[in-house]
Amino acid sequence: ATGTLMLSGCAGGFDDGGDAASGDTPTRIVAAIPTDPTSMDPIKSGALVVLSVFFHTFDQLVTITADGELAPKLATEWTANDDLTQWDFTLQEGVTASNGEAITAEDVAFSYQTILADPTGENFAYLSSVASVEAVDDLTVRFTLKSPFSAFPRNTSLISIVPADTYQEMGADAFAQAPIGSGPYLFDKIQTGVSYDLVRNDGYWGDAPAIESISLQPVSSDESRVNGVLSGSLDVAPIGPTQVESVEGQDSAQVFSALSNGVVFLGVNSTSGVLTDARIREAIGLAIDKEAITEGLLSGLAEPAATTLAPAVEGYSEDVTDPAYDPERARELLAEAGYAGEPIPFDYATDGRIPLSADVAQTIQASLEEVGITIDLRGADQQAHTLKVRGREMEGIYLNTWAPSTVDGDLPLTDLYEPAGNNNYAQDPRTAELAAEQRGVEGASRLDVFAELLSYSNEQGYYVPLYVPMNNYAADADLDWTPRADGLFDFTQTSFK
Amino acid sequence: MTTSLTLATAPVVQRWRPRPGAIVGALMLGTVLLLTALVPLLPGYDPMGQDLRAALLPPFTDPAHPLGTDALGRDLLSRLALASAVTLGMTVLIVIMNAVLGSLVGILAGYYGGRLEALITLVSNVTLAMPVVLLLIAICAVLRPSAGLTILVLGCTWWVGYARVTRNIAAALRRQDFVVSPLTQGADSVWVLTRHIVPNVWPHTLIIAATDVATIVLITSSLEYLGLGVQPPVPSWGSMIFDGQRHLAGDPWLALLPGLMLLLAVGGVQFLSQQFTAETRGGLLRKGGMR
Amino acid sequence: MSAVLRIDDLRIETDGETPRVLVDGVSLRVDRGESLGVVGESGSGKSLTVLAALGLLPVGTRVTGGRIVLDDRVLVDVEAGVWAGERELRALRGRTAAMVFQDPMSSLDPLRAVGAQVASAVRVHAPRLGRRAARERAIELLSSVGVRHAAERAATRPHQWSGGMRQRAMIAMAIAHDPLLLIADEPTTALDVTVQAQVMDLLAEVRERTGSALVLITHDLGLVAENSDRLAVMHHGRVVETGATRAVLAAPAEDYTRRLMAAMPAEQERATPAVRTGEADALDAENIVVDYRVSGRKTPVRAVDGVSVRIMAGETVAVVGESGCGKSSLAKAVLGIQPAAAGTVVVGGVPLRSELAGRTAAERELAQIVFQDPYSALDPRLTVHELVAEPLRIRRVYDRATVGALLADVGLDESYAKRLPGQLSGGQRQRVGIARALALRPKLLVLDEPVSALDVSIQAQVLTLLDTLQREHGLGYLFISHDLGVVRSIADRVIVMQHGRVVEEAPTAQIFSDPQHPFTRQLLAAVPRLDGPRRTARTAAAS
Amino acid sequence: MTSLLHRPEPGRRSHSVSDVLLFIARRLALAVATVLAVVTIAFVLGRATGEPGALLLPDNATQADVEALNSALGFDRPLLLQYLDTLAGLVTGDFGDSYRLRESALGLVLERVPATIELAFWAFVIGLALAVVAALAIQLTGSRVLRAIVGWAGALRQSVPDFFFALLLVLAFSVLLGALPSLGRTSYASLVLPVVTLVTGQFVMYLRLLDAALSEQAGQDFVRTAIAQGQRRSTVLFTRMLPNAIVPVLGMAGLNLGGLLGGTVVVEVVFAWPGLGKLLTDAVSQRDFPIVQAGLVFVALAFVIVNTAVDVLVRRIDTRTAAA
Ligand SMILES: Nc1ncnc2c1ncn2[C@@H]1O[C@H](COP(=O)(O)OP(=O)(O)OP(=O)(O)O)[C@@H](O)[C@H]1O
Ligand SMILES: Nc1ncnc2c1ncn2[C@@H]1O[C@H](COP(=O)(O)OP(=O)(O)OP(=O)(O)O)[C@@H](O)[C@H]1O
Ligand SMILES: [Mg+2]
Ligand SMILES: [Mg+2]
Repeated sequence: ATGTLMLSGCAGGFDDGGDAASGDTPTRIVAAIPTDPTSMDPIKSGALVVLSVFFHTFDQLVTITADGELAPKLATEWTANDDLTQWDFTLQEGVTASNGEAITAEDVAFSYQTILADPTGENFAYLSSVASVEAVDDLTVRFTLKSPFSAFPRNTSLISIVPADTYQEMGADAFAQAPIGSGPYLFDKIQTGVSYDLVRNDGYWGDAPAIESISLQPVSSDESRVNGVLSGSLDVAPIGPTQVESVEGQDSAQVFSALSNGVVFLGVNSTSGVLTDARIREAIGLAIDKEAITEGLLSGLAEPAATTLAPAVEGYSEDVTDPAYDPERARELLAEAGYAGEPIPFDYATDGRIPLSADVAQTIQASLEEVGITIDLRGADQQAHTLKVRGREMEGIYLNTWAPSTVDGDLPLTDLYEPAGNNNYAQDPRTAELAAEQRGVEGASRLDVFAELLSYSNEQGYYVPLYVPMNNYAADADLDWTPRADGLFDFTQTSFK
Repeated sequence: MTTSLTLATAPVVQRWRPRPGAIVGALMLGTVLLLTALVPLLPGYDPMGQDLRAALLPPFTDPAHPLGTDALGRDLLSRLALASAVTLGMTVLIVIMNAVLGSLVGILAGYYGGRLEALITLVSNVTLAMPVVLLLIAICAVLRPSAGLTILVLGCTWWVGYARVTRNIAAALRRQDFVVSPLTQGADSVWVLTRHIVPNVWPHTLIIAATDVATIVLITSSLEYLGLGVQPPVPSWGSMIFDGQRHLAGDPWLALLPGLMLLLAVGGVQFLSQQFTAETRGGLLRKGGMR
Repeated sequence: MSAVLRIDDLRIETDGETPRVLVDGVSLRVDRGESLGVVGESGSGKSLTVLAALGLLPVGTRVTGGRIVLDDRVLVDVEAGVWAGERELRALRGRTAAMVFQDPMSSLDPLRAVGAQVASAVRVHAPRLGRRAARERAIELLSSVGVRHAAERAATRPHQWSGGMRQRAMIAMAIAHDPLLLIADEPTTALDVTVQAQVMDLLAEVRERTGSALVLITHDLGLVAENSDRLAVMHHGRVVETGATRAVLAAPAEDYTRRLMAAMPAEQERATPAVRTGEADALDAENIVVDYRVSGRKTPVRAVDGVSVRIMAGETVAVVGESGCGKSSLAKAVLGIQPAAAGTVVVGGVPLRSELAGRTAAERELAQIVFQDPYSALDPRLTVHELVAEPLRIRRVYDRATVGALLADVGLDESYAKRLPGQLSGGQRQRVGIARALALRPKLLVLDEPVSALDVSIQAQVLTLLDTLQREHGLGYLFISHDLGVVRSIADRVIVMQHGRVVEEAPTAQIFSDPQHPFTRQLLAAVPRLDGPRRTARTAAAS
Repeated sequence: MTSLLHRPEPGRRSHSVSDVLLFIARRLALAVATVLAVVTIAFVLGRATGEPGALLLPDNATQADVEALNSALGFDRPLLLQYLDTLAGLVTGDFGDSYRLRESALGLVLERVPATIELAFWAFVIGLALAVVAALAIQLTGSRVLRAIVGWAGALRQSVPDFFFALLLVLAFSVLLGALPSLGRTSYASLVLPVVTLVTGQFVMYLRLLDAALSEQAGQDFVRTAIAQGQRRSTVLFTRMLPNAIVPVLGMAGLNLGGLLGGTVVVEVVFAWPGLGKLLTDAVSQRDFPIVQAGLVFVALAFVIVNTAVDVLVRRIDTRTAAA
C-alpha cells in the first residue's frame, strides 16, 4: 500500500505543462534566484530577493531603472517642501488591481501605514524616517518625515502597494497565499521554495511587457545555475566570476556582466587592540593590492574601489581617492607604530553574499602577512557572520559588503557612520554629523557632503574599500535583456530575439 | 554495519596470505602515504605561498610547480600533500573515536542487556534521527567551524553502526560457555569483558573501521562543501575538489587531482579491508556437475 | 543382484597448491534393497565419500581419482575422463538417490513452512504436478512417516517442530520419489535415544514399502549392528574392513575395528565405587525449582519442578532423561548460572545463595562445570596453558607448575600448552575443560553431557580419566547424559527425569536390572546394542 | 510409543495478543522518547546559536528594531517558558510560523516531504533492487570476475563525493547530451539524475551486505538439502537463500532509508531539489527554529516508523526472531 501511496504522491507533485511556446520566439522566461524568497505578502516581506517577484506583480510609487535613475511608476510626480520633511506623490489615474479594485491614494496610505504600524516587519527600517502618511485626495499621498531627507523617493521604490480592501478582507495569511497586485504580471502558482510562476497581466495599466510568463526558481548552487542555463533548464541565472569564462565559450549561452551597486570592503574595529592606532589602519589599506584581486582572482570582473560607495550609487564621487598599493610605506608605518606582530582577527563568511569570499580573504591574509601583519583568519557561515556584524562583535578586521537597494548613498552611509550603524565601531561624531547632514541638502551640495565624509573616512582608515564586483549572469543566447545594478530581476523590458 | 557477521564467520585474524586485491590496495594507499610523507621534504614545498600572477598554471608546464597551481597561484603538489595529511589525519581520528565509542557502547549493551540496552537503543535512535550536518551547523554557529570541531562531532555521532554489530556479537558471546565459565570460577564482569568479550569483538570492529574510512572521508568532504570542517587556507581533499569544480570547464585538473587521491585512498582501504573478510564464497551452490 | 551404488578406488583431495588427501582408494558397493553401515571415527571420510556419490562435495574438495557408478550410470570415471554434468546429476538427486542429513535443525529452511518444503521436493521431479496436488502429496508423505495432523502441521515452520519430527520431515522428503538408494548421514546423532529408535523404525518401515537400499553413516556400533546388512569400517580416509555386519562384529579382522569395539562402554556397572564416607556431601540440593520467564507469557516456563539431589564425596550421580526434561537447567541452578526460584543448594557443606552474583569467589570454587559442547566452552583465542591458568589467575594463585600438573592430570603433556583450541581434537578439548574445572579443587564437578559430542574411542579415554580423578580427589560428580550406556559404566546412582520431575532414583545396577517406571523402561529399550534385534527391510531383502 | 514424539508444543508465542501489544507499547515509548530527546537537543542547540532577529531584518535596521523583533518572537521570555511552549507545540502539532517565511512551519515541512519521500523511495528501491540483482548474478554465475568488476565499480563510485559525482552527471547528461533536466522537480525525467547519484552511492553497500549474507547461506545445511533433492540452483537461490539473506540486510536498509528521509542535502543543493534536507539545513543556519523543530520531529518519527516497519517485516519473514 505504501508504494502506491507514494506513487500517487509523486504524480501530484509534478505539473504537466512544459514550455508553452515551441518553434516561435519563446515567451516564457525561467530565471534562477540565488536564495529562497520569503513571504509573498509585500507588507511583511522586504528581503531583496523577493523584490524580484514584487517588481513584476505590484506597483511601487517610483522605480529605479537599470542604470540607477529614479523613474515614475505608480506615482507620476513628487514634490517636497523646502526643508525636505514633507513629500507629496501624485498617482497615476485609473490603476486597478487584477481583481478590479481601484488603486488610489487610500491604498498607498494603507500599505505604508500598515508597515509603519509593525516595527518588527522587514520593511519598517526603510521607512524609519517617516512620521506619518496620509491620503490628501484620491490621487495624492503625503508623507511627513521626522527629519529632512532628500533621497526619500528612492526608498519608496522598495515598498509595494497592495489593494487595501482586498488585503483587509483576505487577511494577511490568505493574501500571502494568493497575492493580488496591480503590477504587469499576476501570480499564477506559488510553490514555496520551488518556483514562483507569474503570467502577464493583460489588464495592466502601463506598457504591456513582451514576455508572457515568468518562472522564478531558487537555485542555491552556483554550478547548478550555470549548468541549468547551459542545459536549457534556465533562461537566465546569476553566476560566479570564475564561471564567466566557461559560459563565454558556449554557443547556447551568453554572459551579461555589469558593475554592481555594491562595494566589498574591510570593516575595521578601530577601537580594538592595535587597530586603535591610525597608522596601522592605514598600513592595512596600503598593504592590499586591490588590482591583483580584481584582475587576478576575479578575472577582471570587478573594479578596485576607493570609497565605500559604488559608482552606480547616488553620492559616489570620483574625487575621493585612497592611497595606492604601497607595501613599503605600509612596513614603515607599522614600524613607526611599533607593531610587534600582535595577531589581528580577520572574520569573513565562507559562503553567501560575496562570491569567492574565501579566496578573497586568503589573498588579503597573504598580502597583510607579506608586510608583517599577523592575521588570525576566522571563517564562518554567512548567518553567523551576519549575527556577529549586527551585534558589533568584530574584534579586528572583517570582510563585508554594502549594496543599497535604493541605489543611493544614504542607506550604506547611515549604517557605516551614524551612531546606530552596525559597522560603526569608531563612533566618530564628525562622520555622524556629515551622514545626517546630507539628508537635508539636495543635488550638488549633497554630493559635496558625501565626498567630504568619504574622504574623511579614508583618512581615518575606518574602512578599507576593496572593490566593486560585477553582477554576472549566464543567459539564453537569444535573450535581450539589461541587467540591473542591484542584481534584481525586472523582465518588463525583456524579450527574446 | 555488516550485521551478517556472525560468530560462525568470525574473522579470526589468520595467517597473512595476501590476496591480489590486497596487494593492489596496499599499492594504492602506499602511493598516497608516500606522497604525503615525501613531498614536504622537496625543496619547493610551499602549500600556502600565493602568487596571483602565476595562478591556474596547468600541470607539467613549470618546473617550480610540477602539478601546476590553483586559483591563488599556490603550488598544487604541495597542497595535495598537505591536504592528504590533513584529510587522512582527520579521518583516522574520527574512525578511531567512533570505533572505540561504538564498540564500547555495543559491548555494554550486548553484555548487560536490559535497561542499559534500552537506553543505548534510544541514544542511537536519537543520534541517527539527528542529522550530523544539522548538528554541525548548529554547533559551528556557536563555536567557530574548525577541523577539531568536525572531528569531535563526527567522532561522537558515527558510532551506531559499530554499536549495532558489536552489540549482536557481545550478546552472542555472553551466552557462550567460555564466557560463563570464568564467572563460575569467581571472576567478575570486568574480567570477562576485558579478557573474553573485547578480544573477540575487536576483529569485527576492525573490519567495519576499514570500510568506514572511505565513508568518513566522503562525509568530511561533503561537510566542507557546506563550509564546515577544515578552514582555509589549510586544504583538504574535499575542499580542493569543491574549489576545483568551479574551474572544471577550463582547468579540470584542479578537481581531478584531489579526486584521484581520494580514489586511491578509498579504493586502497577498501581492497585492503577485503583481506580481512572471511572468504566463504560459493558454498555448495557452486556451478557445474561432478567436476 | 545389481549394485545401486558402486564406488571404486575413490580419491578425494582438497583444492589448492598443496592438496591433502581426504579419502584414499575407497571402494564401496551397495546392492538393491541392501543396507550398508559405514562406521569410523570422526574425520575418517565417511561423509565425503557419500557426498561425492551425489556430486555434493563441499567447496574446497574434489574427486581426483576413481569411479562412481549410480544405478548403472557412470557419474565419474577419472581415468576415462567421464564427468557427469549438473543436469544429469539433478535428475538423479532425490529420484535415484536421496539423502537424510545429520542435523534436522539446520537442514530445513527456517523461513518456509515444512509442508511447502516437502511439496517442493515433490515437484522437483514431477513438475507437471499442480501446486495443490503437490501439497496433497506432501501431506500424504508426512502422514506416512508418522506425523499426526499432518495437514495442520504442514503449514507451520520448522522451529515449531521437535527434532524427531523434523527428521521425519526430512525422511518424508527423501522418499518422495521412492528412491533406489537412501543415504542417511548420522540421521540420529542429534536425537534422544527414544526418538532415535523411532526414527530407525521408521526408516526400516519406509524401506519395506519402497524397497530402497540404505547407506547408514554413524559412529555408533550398536546402531549399525541393529540396522545394517553389511558394514564398512573407515579409518583415515580408507576402508579398513568390510563384510556382513554380524560377521564383522562377531570376529573383527582388523586391529582398528577391534579398537572401536573395545572402546564401547562395557555393559556393566563399575566394579569398585569411589565413595568416601566421613566427608561432607559434595552436593545437597533440596527441592530445586527453575523457572524461565518468557516475554509475552504471564506464567513462566517451569523447567525443573522440585528436584532434590544428594551426592556424596567421591560419588557419581547420573541424571538421565529425554531432551528438554530439565537436566541442564538443574545443573545451572546448582552452579547459580540460572538461579533457582526455590530450593536450597549446599555444596561441600557450604550453603550457597541461589544466584551466582550472590556467591563469593571462594563459594564459587566449590562447584565447577564441564560444558556439553567442547567447541563453545573454550575461548578460541587463548592457548591451552592460558585456558587452564585462567581460574588460577582469577584467584591470583597462578603458578606455571600448577598448570603443568593440571594438564598432566588430564593426560596432556607440555607440547599442548601452546596450542589453540582450534588445533585440538574434541576429546582433547574436553580434557582441557576438565583440567580447568579441576584447577580450583572443587568439591563438586557438574558434567553436562561431557562425552556426547565425542567418538567412542575418545569417549572411553575421557571416562577413564574421570574415574581416575574421582578416586584421586574424592570429587562428587553430577553426570548429565542421555546415553545410558555411558551412564551405566560410570554412575553409582541414576536419577531419571521427565518433564522437570524425578520419576525414578536408584543405584545404577538396580535401574538397569529392574527399572520401575515405564519411562525408564522405555529409555532402556531404546538403547541400540551390538546384539540387539535386527531392523531390516525384509520384503526388499527377499525380492 | 509415538506419544513421545507428539509432546505438547512449547507454546507458540509469536502471535499472542499481549506480545503484539507489548511490542507496540515499546515502540510507542521509544518513538515518544526519541522525539522528546531530539526536540530538547534541538531546543538547546537552537538557543545557543543566538537570536534570529538580526538575520530577518534588512541591513539598515537598527539594534532597536532587531530587539523589538526578537522580543516579538518571544526570545525575551524565560528559557523554561520557551521550552514548555515548544513542548506544547509538539503536542498540538503547532510548531508556530517560520520566522523567515512567515508561514506555518509544519506546513512548510510537509510541503517538502513528498519530494524527499519520492527521492528516498526510488533511491532505496532501485538501490536495493540493483544490489539484489547483482548479488544474485554473482551467486548464480559463481563468477569471480563479475564480483571483482562490481566491487571495483563500487569502490570507484564510492571514492567520488556525491556533489562531484552529481556535477559530472549533470555535465554529461544535461549540458553535453541535453538529455535530462539538470535541476528542479518538474517531471519524471528530473528524478533521474538525483536518483542515480543516490542509488550508485547506496548500491555498493547493499551489495556487499547481500553478497556476504548469500555466501553465508550457500554453506547452510538446508541449501545442501535442497540441492540434494535435485532442485535447480536458481530455484534454491531465489526461494531458499534470498529470503534468508535479506533478513540481516533489511535491518541495515532500514537505518539507511531513515537516513535518506532525513534529506540528502548535497543532492538537493546540486539539483535544486525541493526536499527536506535543504529546508532544514537552511533553517538551522538561519536560526528558523520553528522549521528546525518541525523538521526534526518529522525526521525522528520517520526514522522510528521506518525501523518499526522493518522490524515488523523481519518478524513476519522470520518468526524465530519474534520468539527469541
Ligand atoms: N570442505 C573441506 N575442505 C577441506 N577439508 C575438508 C572439507 N570437508 C571435510 N574435510 C576434511 O575431510 C576429512 C573427512 O571429513 P568427513 O566429513 O568425511 O568426516 P566424517 O567421517 O564424516 O566425520 P564425522 O563423523 O565427524 O562427520 C576430515 O579430515 C575433514 O577435516
Ligand atoms: N533460557 C530459556 N528460556 C526459556 N526456556 C528455557 C530456557 N532454557 C531452557 N528452557 C526450557 O526449559 C526446559 C528444560 O531445558 P534444559 O536445557 O534444562 O533441558 P535438558 O534436559 O538439558 O535438554 P537437552 O538434553 O536437550 O540438553 C526446556 O523445555 C527448555 O525449552
Ligand atoms: Mg560426517
Ligand atoms: Mg542440556
